[in-house]
Amino acid sequence: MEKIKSLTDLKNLQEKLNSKTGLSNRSDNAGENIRVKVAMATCGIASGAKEVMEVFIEEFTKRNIDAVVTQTGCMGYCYAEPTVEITKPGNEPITFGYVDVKKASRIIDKYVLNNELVDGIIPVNYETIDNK
Amino acid sequence: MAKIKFHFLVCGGAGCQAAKSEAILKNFQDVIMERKLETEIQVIKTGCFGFCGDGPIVKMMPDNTFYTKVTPEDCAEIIEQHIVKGIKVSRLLYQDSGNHENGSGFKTRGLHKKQIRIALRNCGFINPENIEDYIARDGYQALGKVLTELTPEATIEILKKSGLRGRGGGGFPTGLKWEITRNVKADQKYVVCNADEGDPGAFMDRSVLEGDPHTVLEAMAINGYSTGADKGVVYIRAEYPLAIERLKIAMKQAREYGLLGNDILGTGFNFDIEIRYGAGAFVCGEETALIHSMEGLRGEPTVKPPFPSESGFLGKPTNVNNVETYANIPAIFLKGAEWFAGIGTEKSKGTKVFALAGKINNVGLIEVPMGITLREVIYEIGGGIKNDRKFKAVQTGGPSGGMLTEKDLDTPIDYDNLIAAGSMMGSGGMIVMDEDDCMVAMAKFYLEFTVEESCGKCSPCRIGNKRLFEMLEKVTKGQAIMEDLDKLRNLSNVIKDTSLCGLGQTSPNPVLSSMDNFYHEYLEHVGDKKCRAGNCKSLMQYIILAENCIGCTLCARNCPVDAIAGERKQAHLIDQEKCIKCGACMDKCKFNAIFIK
Amino acid sequence: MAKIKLSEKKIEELKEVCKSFNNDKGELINVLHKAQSIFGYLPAELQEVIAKELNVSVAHVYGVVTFYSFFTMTPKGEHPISICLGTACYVRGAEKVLEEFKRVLKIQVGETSADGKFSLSCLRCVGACGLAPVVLVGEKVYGRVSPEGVKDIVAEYGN
Amino acid sequence: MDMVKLTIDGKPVEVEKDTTILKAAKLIGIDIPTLCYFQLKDMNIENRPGGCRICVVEVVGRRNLAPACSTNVAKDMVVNTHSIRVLNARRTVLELILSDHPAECLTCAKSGNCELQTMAQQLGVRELPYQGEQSTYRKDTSPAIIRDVDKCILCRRCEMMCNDVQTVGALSAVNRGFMAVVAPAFEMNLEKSPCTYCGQCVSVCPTGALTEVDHSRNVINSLADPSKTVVVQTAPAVRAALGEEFGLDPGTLVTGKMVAALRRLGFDYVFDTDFAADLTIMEEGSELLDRLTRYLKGDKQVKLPILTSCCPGWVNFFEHNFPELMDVPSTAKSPQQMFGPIAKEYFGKKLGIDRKNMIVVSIMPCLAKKYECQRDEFKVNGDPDVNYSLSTRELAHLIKLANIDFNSLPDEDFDNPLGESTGAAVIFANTGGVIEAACRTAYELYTGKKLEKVEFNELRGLENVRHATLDFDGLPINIGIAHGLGNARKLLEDVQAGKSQFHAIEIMACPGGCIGGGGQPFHHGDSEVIKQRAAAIYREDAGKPIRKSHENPFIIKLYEEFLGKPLGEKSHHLLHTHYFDKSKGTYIE
Repeated sequence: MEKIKSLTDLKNLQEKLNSKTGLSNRSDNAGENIRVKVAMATCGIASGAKEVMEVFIEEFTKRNIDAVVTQTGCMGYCYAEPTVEITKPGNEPITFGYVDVKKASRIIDKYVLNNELVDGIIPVNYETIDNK
Repeated sequence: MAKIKFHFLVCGGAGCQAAKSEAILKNFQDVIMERKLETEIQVIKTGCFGFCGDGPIVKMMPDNTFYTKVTPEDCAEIIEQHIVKGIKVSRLLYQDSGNHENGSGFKTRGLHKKQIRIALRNCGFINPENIEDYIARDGYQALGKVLTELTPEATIEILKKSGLRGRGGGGFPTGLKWEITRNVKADQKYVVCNADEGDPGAFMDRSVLEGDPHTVLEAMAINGYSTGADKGVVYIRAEYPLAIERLKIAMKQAREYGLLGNDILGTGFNFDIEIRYGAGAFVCGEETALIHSMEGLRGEPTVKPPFPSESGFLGKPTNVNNVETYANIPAIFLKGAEWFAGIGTEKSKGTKVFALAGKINNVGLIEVPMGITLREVIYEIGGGIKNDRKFKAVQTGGPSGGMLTEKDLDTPIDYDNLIAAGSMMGSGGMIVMDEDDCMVAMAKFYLEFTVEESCGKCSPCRIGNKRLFEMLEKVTKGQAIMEDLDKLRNLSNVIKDTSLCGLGQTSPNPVLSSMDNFYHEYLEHVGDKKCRAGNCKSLMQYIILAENCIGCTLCARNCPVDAIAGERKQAHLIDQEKCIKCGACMDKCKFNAIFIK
Repeated sequence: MAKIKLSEKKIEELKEVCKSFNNDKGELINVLHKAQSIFGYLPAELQEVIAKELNVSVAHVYGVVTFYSFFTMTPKGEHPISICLGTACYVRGAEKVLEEFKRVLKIQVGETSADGKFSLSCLRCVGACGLAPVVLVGEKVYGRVSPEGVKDIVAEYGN
Repeated sequence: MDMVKLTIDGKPVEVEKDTTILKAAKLIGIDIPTLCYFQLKDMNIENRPGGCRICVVEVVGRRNLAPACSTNVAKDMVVNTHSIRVLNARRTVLELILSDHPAECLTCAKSGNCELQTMAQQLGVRELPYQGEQSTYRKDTSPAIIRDVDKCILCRRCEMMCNDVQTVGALSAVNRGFMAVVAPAFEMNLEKSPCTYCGQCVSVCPTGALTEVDHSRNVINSLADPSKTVVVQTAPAVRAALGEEFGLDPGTLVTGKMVAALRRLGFDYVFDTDFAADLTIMEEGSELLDRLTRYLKGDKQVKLPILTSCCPGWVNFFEHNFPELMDVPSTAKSPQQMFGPIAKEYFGKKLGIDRKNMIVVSIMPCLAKKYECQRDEFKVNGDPDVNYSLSTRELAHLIKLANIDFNSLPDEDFDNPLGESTGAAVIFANTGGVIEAACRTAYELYTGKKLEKVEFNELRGLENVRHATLDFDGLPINIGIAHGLGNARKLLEDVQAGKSQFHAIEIMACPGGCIGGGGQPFHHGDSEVIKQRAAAIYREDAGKPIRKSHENPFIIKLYEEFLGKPLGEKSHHLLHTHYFDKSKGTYIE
């Protein structure tokens, strides 16, 4: 990686990252892809988030689904760990709680493939700083 | 197979469940079956919407309509009107009362939210191990702005204007702290990030470091620039391996991108960071103890002054802030001091992250604006008390804090109000207790912690807390006399008044606060030898009610100490001498024949 | 105190650790962390070597080791069990879980079972309060542990 | 100088800005009680952990009470040192400390000298309302020092002395919270540690947690045994301090009364370590001259500087810390250990007393001497040259035990021949004294000229490290002096690095020299006491008719009759020793 040598460089990099080509490599906005974020803070991992993440990766590969699976930090819903947020192109992100290995497959079957929701959705209950 | 057209999201949070969401679910299903709409409508049970005051809540998808205070009787009407006729049921529609206008700049999706995420703005959004995720979300822009547009003095001025106060517990104005360090002349200065989160039941710092480590690095660099330090140290608990790992990755990436190191962003500013590990000593949360620990010494505090800002790490001026404080700083520079100061109360600006835990439904990490009430936190965000028990108290401030009770539920939470209520903000642990929690036992629990964590340097803390603990133990065992309660109070006051550091100066707070709010419980333990919460084992007896006992022998067979005797088909009896009060018998009894006296 | 007699190789390894921190006495805690991660605990001999390398008194090293609860001078069991007694876990019944572990393993806190398999310790908050009460076996976290579940956890490790 | 005005207990006071409340109060006659606080002003020694919290005072406008010992004054500060709030807090804190302290005053070695006891009396503690578990630890008895840390109040004075002042590093605060205590590594016995037995920890301990090993009972038994001839020797520093134990002002010389008391105690011969000090000068001075002469002749093998070796704490220190420099110190034994063989092999033989039947007792200002006399190399077939070493404090105790009214005793003289000494020997008690005495002799032997002015004022004083260049008739001799082992370490490190410019270095382990030794009456942090003792020693020197060791007629006679010449074969055998590398010592077996 080339060092960022000025504020302009930094802003250019940000712009690039937020452009279409940049998006495909990013976890917080997958652009055209289905994007899965698994909360992998200590409590998430302790509840089995790693295994859940593996299931998503395996299943997507097996079923040939074009999706980006990444880890992220604590979403705050400790009571419902492991938690997974899924964004389908053109849709609001949806967060699923209590996702174990079985439920991960069900989410792929129902939501990812068929747009059907499953129990245990966690409504976003906070506001955050506007991202531009 | 027909595609599902509508989703009904019914709040299945424990708070709403109490308010009949199970019945709503069932009614919806019934009506759907009746009308044979099962291929078009799917009813989903969700987690808590964080708005339980208006619960139960039903969200209609895909049109994002919110219905509040829905009753089971409303189900048919909703389907009839909303689905069949396409007309929203206006009397149930969510109305934004506008009471909590948070100003512009917040993403609002549907329901108005009680929480605002500033410190946690990136947690759960970005991949913490990818610096580009952070950069894409304005990462390091604040540092860039500060380095290119602002003098150190102007930077500090903005921070002062924002009203940010230390989130580690004390609430000291952050800008002022920076200014003091800036004004000390020295050849070398340090900035330190206190990530030795030791308050049992608090994990906000861990979450920030695990979810958004770059924000801390960026803020430390800003701190270094404005105070005149080119070295930063993160002092972190060794018990947080994941946070350490992610912090290391973040540091490595920041160096690779030139955002740490020499000549940052071509401005000539040099700044780098190293890590030192804590090793399990709560007292190291205290600045001077933390610095000694960083120097490889026993983490004992020293008398202030001199303050670390004058003579800190290796004798050099040192500015110590905690993780959450740092996490707010880039946002302040991106959005402005006025914006930040617009959130919160008169003297406490911005938000506070709390680790909501204990007897509450939605255990979790929350970030709320200062000034929110405890009631909102517990009943809206927290979804109410677990198992529908009765609320008794909330403990904030950990071992340094106190109990907040029913009467404090509507007090706006900020630094000063919490102190006035006999507790303190602390680092953000918020433990909810219900009627099954004994307040004397709680005080004892915290004192046990303090005794274990006291460094031992000063006598009131070393010996006084031990004596407090012993007296509380006497109370919970029913061995105390009334005079002991006066002694408890005097000793508590003296320990507060004479201890060397913050640990001892606050350690009696759980005792004083529980005595202030629940003196009757102390009296009951001492006078009546009773613990109303059924928590203090020494004060309770398991008794077999002879008329309910059928002599099945199940209890006797499960007693780990053979304390239960009795012939088959005869009423059994518990030998109180032998009984260890484990409760196994009561759990096993199928005939409600065992009760606690 | 019995001498364990570290092998020359181990002593060299330890000296390398000290060297990697420039034999700087200010890095004592980092050195101890590293040493404990290599040896599992910090026996007296090891502290003597470290003291010598960092040019501080052995008493000083011991003073630091005994100050911090993370450092231990007794070898832990093959499967060290730690029960979180943080507030969140406490109010959700961690004490009962601890009692059950003591009963099942027949050891007290700070002890190692006779076969060296398990050791028992308490810790304050791993930050997984959402899963309270929490138990750690080695690095593995068990959440929402009930006294009834204790036997199962122990059984997982073959006892 | 920035001055600050403030009010303490209603009285205005103006002090320099960095003054503590404690010191400011003292200026206007307000004595705020302290416990952990400790100071030896003239030696730059201060212990101020702010830990005991006895000295708390109320500062108007401050949330909590302030420790007076470590809170600086501020402009317009209003301080109250005895409000109800302060008195209650202070008493409660003391009650807490006492609640974790064994109530063994009646049988405690420190009773009567205990600062905690005094404090309890002063604050009027009459009962202990807060009682509970007491922290208990293993007792530890070493050859010189007993640790009974159940009585430790964690004032940290010993830790400060052992680490900051002496840089010995035998002690550290260990454990945490209620179980915190000051101890050697692994809470092992002191004997396993690099302890030098300098005894400075004992001399500053406010309670009975650190005391000396008491040999007075053995001495009483010996005195009562008709088959034994009991000989006593008294170190120079004792005579300048013993009077303090009997209420006399510090600096009162009680040489004659001390001799009288010893005689009344039943010692058969009352001799003086000063005699052996003169002997030490003969040997050590000759060694210096020998090395110097060879050095000046270009001998590359010769080791300079020469280091004095009379101080057993210092000897222990370099054996533990500077084993590679073991050939640098003089091989001359300390005066105590020179006295032993002379008493048993010369004096005893002259009288026809078998050494087994002679008991040599020394009265020392020192605790390391207790260890020194037990060293194997100072024994003949298991019989020590010096059987028992008592501290000044133990002697005072013996005198009281024998119902002797010390202050009304007449002055008496030492017995001969081992009681005669010069002024040079007396000043061994003070820092700089040994080297001054050596120079008096070395000068005359080297130059062959008479030294007109025997006082070398440039070698006197209390600065931590001193140096002076003396003119040996055209030859400049560079002298270094350090008292306190931390200061010694600095000089040693220079020697180690080959940077030392000195020809000779004197080192004494204790602040002020032997007058500030670990066996002296407790000075309780009053450095004026030590200064007065030093002055008394110089007075004693000035009053002596003979002030150079080589002029001591009994020393001359000893060489003629018995030893031959300094550094001769007999001297080598009886008066010189060798050192052991103790750096490899380990706590674990």
